[in-house]
Amino acid sequence: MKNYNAGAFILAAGILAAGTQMASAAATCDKQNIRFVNSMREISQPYHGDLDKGGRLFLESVGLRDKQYVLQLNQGDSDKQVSLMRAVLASNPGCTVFNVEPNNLPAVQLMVQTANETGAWIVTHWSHPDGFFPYQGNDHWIAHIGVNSLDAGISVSDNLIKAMGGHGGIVALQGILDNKPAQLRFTGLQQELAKNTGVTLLDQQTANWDRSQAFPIVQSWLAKYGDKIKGIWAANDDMALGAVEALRAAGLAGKIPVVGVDGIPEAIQAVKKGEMVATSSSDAYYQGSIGFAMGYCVLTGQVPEPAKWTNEQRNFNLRLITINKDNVDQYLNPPPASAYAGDWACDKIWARDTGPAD
Amino acid sequence: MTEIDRERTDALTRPKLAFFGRDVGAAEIRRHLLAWAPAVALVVLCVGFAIGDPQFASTTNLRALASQAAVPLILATGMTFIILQGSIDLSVEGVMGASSLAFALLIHNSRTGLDLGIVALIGGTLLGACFGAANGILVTRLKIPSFMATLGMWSISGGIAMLISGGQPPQIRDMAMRMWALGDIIGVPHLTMVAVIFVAIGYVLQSYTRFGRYSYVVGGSEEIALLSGVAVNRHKILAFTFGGLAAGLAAALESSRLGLGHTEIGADQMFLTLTAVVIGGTSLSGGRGGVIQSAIGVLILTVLANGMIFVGVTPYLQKAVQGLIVLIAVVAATWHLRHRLRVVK
Amino acid sequence: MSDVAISVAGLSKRYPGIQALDDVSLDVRPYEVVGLIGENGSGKSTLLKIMAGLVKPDDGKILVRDRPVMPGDFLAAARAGVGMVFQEQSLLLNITVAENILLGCEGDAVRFGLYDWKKLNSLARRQLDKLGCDIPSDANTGSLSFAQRQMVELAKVLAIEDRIEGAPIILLDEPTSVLDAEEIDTVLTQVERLRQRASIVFVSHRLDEVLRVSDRIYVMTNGRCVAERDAKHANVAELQRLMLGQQLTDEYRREGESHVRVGQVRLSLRNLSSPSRYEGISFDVRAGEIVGLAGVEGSGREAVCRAVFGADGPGSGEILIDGREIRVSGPAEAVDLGVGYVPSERRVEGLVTSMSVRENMTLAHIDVVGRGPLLDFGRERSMVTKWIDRLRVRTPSVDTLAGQLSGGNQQKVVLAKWLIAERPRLLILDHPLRGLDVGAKAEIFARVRELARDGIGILLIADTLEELIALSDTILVMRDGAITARFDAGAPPPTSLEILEHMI
Amino acid sequence: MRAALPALAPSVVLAALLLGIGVFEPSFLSAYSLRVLMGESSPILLLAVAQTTVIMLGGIDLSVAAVTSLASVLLALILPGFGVWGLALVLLLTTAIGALQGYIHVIAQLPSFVVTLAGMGLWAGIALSIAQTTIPVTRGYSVVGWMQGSLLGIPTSFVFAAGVALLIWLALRQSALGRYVQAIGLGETAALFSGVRVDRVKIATFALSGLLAGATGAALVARTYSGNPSAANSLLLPSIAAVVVGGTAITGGFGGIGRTIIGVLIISVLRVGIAIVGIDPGYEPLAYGLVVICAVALTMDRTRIAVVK
Repeated sequence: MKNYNAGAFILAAGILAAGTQMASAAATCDKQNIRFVNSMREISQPYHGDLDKGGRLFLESVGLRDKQYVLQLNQGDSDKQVSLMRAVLASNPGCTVFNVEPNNLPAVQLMVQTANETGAWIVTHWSHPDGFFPYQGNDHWIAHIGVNSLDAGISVSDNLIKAMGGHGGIVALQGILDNKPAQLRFTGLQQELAKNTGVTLLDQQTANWDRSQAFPIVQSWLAKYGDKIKGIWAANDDMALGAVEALRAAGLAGKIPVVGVDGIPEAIQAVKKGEMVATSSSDAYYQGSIGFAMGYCVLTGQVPEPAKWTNEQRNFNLRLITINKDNVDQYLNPPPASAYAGDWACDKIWARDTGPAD
Repeated sequence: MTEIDRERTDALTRPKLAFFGRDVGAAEIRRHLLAWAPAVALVVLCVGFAIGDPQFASTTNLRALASQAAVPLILATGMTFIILQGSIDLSVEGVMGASSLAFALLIHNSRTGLDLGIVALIGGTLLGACFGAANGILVTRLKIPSFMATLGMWSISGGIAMLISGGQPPQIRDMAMRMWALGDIIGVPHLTMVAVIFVAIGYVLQSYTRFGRYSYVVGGSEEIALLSGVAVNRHKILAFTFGGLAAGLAAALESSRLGLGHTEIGADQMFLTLTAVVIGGTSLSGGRGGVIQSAIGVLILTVLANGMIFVGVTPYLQKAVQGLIVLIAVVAATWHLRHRLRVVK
Repeated sequence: MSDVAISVAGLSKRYPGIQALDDVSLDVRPYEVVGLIGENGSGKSTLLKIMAGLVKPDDGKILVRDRPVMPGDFLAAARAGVGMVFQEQSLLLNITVAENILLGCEGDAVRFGLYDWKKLNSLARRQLDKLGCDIPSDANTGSLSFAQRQMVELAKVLAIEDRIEGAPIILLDEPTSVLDAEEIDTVLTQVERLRQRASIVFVSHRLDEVLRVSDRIYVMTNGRCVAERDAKHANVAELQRLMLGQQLTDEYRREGESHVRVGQVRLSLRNLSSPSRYEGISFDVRAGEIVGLAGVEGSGREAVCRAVFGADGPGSGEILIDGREIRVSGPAEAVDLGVGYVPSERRVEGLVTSMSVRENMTLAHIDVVGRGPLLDFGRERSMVTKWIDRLRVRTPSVDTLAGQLSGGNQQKVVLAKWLIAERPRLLILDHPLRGLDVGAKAEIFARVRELARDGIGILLIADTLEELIALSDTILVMRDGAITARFDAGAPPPTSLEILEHMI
Repeated sequence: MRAALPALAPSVVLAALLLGIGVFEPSFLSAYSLRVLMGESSPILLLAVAQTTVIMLGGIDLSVAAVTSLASVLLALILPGFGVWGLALVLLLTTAIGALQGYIHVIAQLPSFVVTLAGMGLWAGIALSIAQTTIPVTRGYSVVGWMQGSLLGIPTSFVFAAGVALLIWLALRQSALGRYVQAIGLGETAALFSGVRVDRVKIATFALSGLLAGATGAALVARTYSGNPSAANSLLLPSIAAVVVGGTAITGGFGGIGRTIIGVLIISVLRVGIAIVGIDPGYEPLAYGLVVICAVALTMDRTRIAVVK
């Protein structure tokens, strides 16, 4: 046994010796060797699928090779999300752009730190720790693009309540209460409920964002509350669709209004069919690509370096689109790259700013 | 090494044999008690919940229960034979993921041009069977303990599922299949019927076929099985294959119910199935139990889960509860086998 | 059809350190019952296992009705119509009687893998009826008594005859050893009935049984077939003499010096009992005394030893060591009380074969080489080396894997394991000479005597009576779980014959 | 019957992997990414060491990951209030959990994989019920925070993990306990007949496994500034893989911490390397599965399991 150990340590030592210093971050890069990394939780859910597609769509649109695109999945393991980022940065960090769906708040902090240390560039989405902003000297944190989940929650809840005619009982499917968005969306619902006393929350359960777990829960609710249920609120579309299927099984699809959040294609089709009332889209394609667009513009010198941007340019909330039967048609088909030309152009990367994120 | 093995088996069997001599009667009684316990527990649970909330006994909820039990019933039936033989299959969740994707991509869907209808169902099921067969071969040919082999296979099949999902979970557009999967006849969901048929098939296999009977033999004593010229390895591979097939079928059905090929479709199913089989009275050491017992186990857990939603308990507790149940059930089932010189790893 | 059902010629089988069978030939005529007798370890079981194809002989051939059968292929043997009833039953307790009887050869009760239970039960019924035994064929085997299961075993073997032309050959390996009187009687009656339909080889320790059922009797000693007798003209005394071969003269006898300096009582058993194993066992072992337990398999002597060592669960009665009553809940405590155990399954129970000699020798008393919580390897080596010299263990080095030593040296390592710490009070030797060649035997023999002289109480189970007599001061004979005779030290040592009479 | 895997094979594999990826991506051999590698591997190392001790017995502990997650949650909850005492308390608790599982394993004589499989569900479920969410750690972080620093350029977490590994390696090699563990792994019956208190040794080993799982939890909290009910779930297979890839036989007795360290490095290189080379992440679990199966197939000692179940 002894000598293996010896082996191990000698090896480790050798490894260290072999180390070389890494290149320091460069302000501008040749577009051909910019590396684009999409870092997200997993990819089995449609929303993440669209994030991934969006990213690839962008590379395609500016004529970059597919091998410049790196997809990183952390399976909900924050430590891994950070390690994966660091691992990639062994080479050419100055020309690496991260577009991050943070696994949780602490991860944001760690990844931004990493960016600062290594000179890599990072754009974060959804939410960041309170009081921690890009413009606090985090020069490589290009921007944080928040989603005002409260608004999302409010607007879908509003749609739901309208569809119910302002009174009756609802049940709510929560996501993993793991991140701020989940909580804010629900707060949105609660605020709406406070305003519309006619509507009562019969029950709520968490279905882990997941369709297959939402199905039996809704089934059981239907059994428990029967026709007391006048509407179903879900913290994301996947669960909403699970609910729709449960309703379909009970022959109630389309008869009981359902709302969700995310605006994934299936949900949009469901809205079209009238099986869902509304969903609020942060536009996954956009979220999966805008970070790349920003990084691309910065690194190719088409916009000044982020340090020179205004605070709001570096920390803003995304325009949300509430999709309901009135506007559903324009979102039915997955957008072609051209549809985003407007958003990706270096002078338009802030086009969807709706005010500073908190 | 056969010499050593011989000595070894002697050394290990001797105390056990001495044990049988005086234990048979007691063992019989215990077995009868254990045999009835699950059924009783099931009734008690139902009554309890029904009292707690009359709605629990409503036809709608019974239908909900029936449809919620469908998939676990199929899985448990498959798992039963593996455990009867004294092996175990931890790969269920991964296999389900892969089969779900395969099925969704073969049937009319949002990604491929294919539209194979029922053939897709068969395809998905067969893929599951293949994974199962692979498990069996690893256990019998490479002689890897089943919990290790299937643990690895879990990861492999899960990985394959992720690869073919590739970020675009295929939506199932075959409306006929969808509606059938969601529909019911006189209040009995189609899937439940399939499940019941599957359990029935399982029962026939267990009671009226060489495969089934020899599963008991293999679980009872592999040495004796070999001495009697039983093709132990073949029947092991068969059991794993059947288990995989069950997982594949379950995945395909669940997918058509949800309308999506989903890597996570089997989330938490392995544990549920295992628990169901064990509390049904099929001992993990093999040789005892059966399909019907496992079915009862499934019903217990389904009622428990459904009831928890009724009572409003956080679903997170369910896994913990299941873990506890498995432990208690297994201890109760094998406590009498304890012996000072028994070597258990 | 020839007049020989099965005949074996020139069978030899060697296990590490022992010649189990040495050029054995015998034949069995159709519808004949052949008795096979011999001491423990004389090779009876090995011979049967070879005939049944369970063990592959190193040499020799097997003919069934003049047709050669591939040695070591139990399926071939079964196809030829050879079936064996094992000492430890080979029934599955979790399936029905019918399934057990027909296991592996359900014939047309199973078509295309489908069971026809009616058919299966009737087939099984047929076998049971041959024995005129009324056990329901669809009963769960686990619910039967041991004797009933013995019947099922017989029926299972009988099932062979439906699959072959001619009469089956049935090998009965001590079918009565674990049964009580009336059970034995039923079994024997069955054997007599069987004669009408099968050729039988019947092995038993109970000579009266053998004489009762057999036509001819073969006698084995030390792996050889030394005599063949016609049962009609044989009698117990003669058979016993034959079994013991030339051993009657105790040339082994220890050179006169009745050394026994009887010390204080080390171990004493008071009315020790354990259901279905032994009943009311009481005796003492004094310091410096070697107490030998004589008895056949199943006489309960092993069980008693294991009980003293805490290896088997507690029965009733008392165990006193140095006068203090003890309740050992496991070997560990027995060891703490100064009891050492040299088990019969040397490679499994005695040694960790893939650990070194050094590690094995210090396994039981590692504390003596410990410095605080750590091990002092230097100390360990020196102690181990010392004992390697004391016991003259022949090993390349202290770090050789124990499994690589010869049987005798392995046994010495096991002994050393108990001696390396402060001397044990009591040493239990369970077949200490098993599988050793003559030289090694003599050596272990000498070592054991030395240990006794050093004042260790020794409880001994030996393979053969000659060994037992040669080694023991006091000899206790056990039969069917009870002590049937006692030959005290000092008194002129008994002959093997005397002992045998009380054994069987 | 020595383990079939040649003594140096794992080290060779490791070197090959490093070079292979190094050729494809030279920067992978930079001090920087090796630091990343070491940081990344420290939790797995701790878990793998825990697993090794149990596997040396011939058993397995499927609950380590779940216990680790539980520990991380508990720490996140308790550190702010109780600081270092909180840490001690949690470690004590996880040790007790391990001991409990060991106790059930020996008293009920259930296969260890059954007990710990049940445990896996139980502890994971409890962790989830305690906290569904990631709990950020700010106050009291310093208690574990030191692991985030670095010592002579090497991440402290790795120094810590390696230190623990070394300690336990010494213990296994130098102490009676280690000798017993090996004896039980290689010949439990003989150990029993030699008066070894097999039960106690097993319980102690499982307790140690629990303790290390707790330590891993602390390491994770240090690395992520938070506790999470599923923090370590993705580490179970890698940790087992590391042990068997190192060449420790799943059948017990052969191998040891030294081999495991190599195994861990191999697995981490795989983990990180896949990310660097830019292979589809889907291949990662696939790789683990294959690695585990192949390694077990190569290293296990078939002469010591009469029938494979």
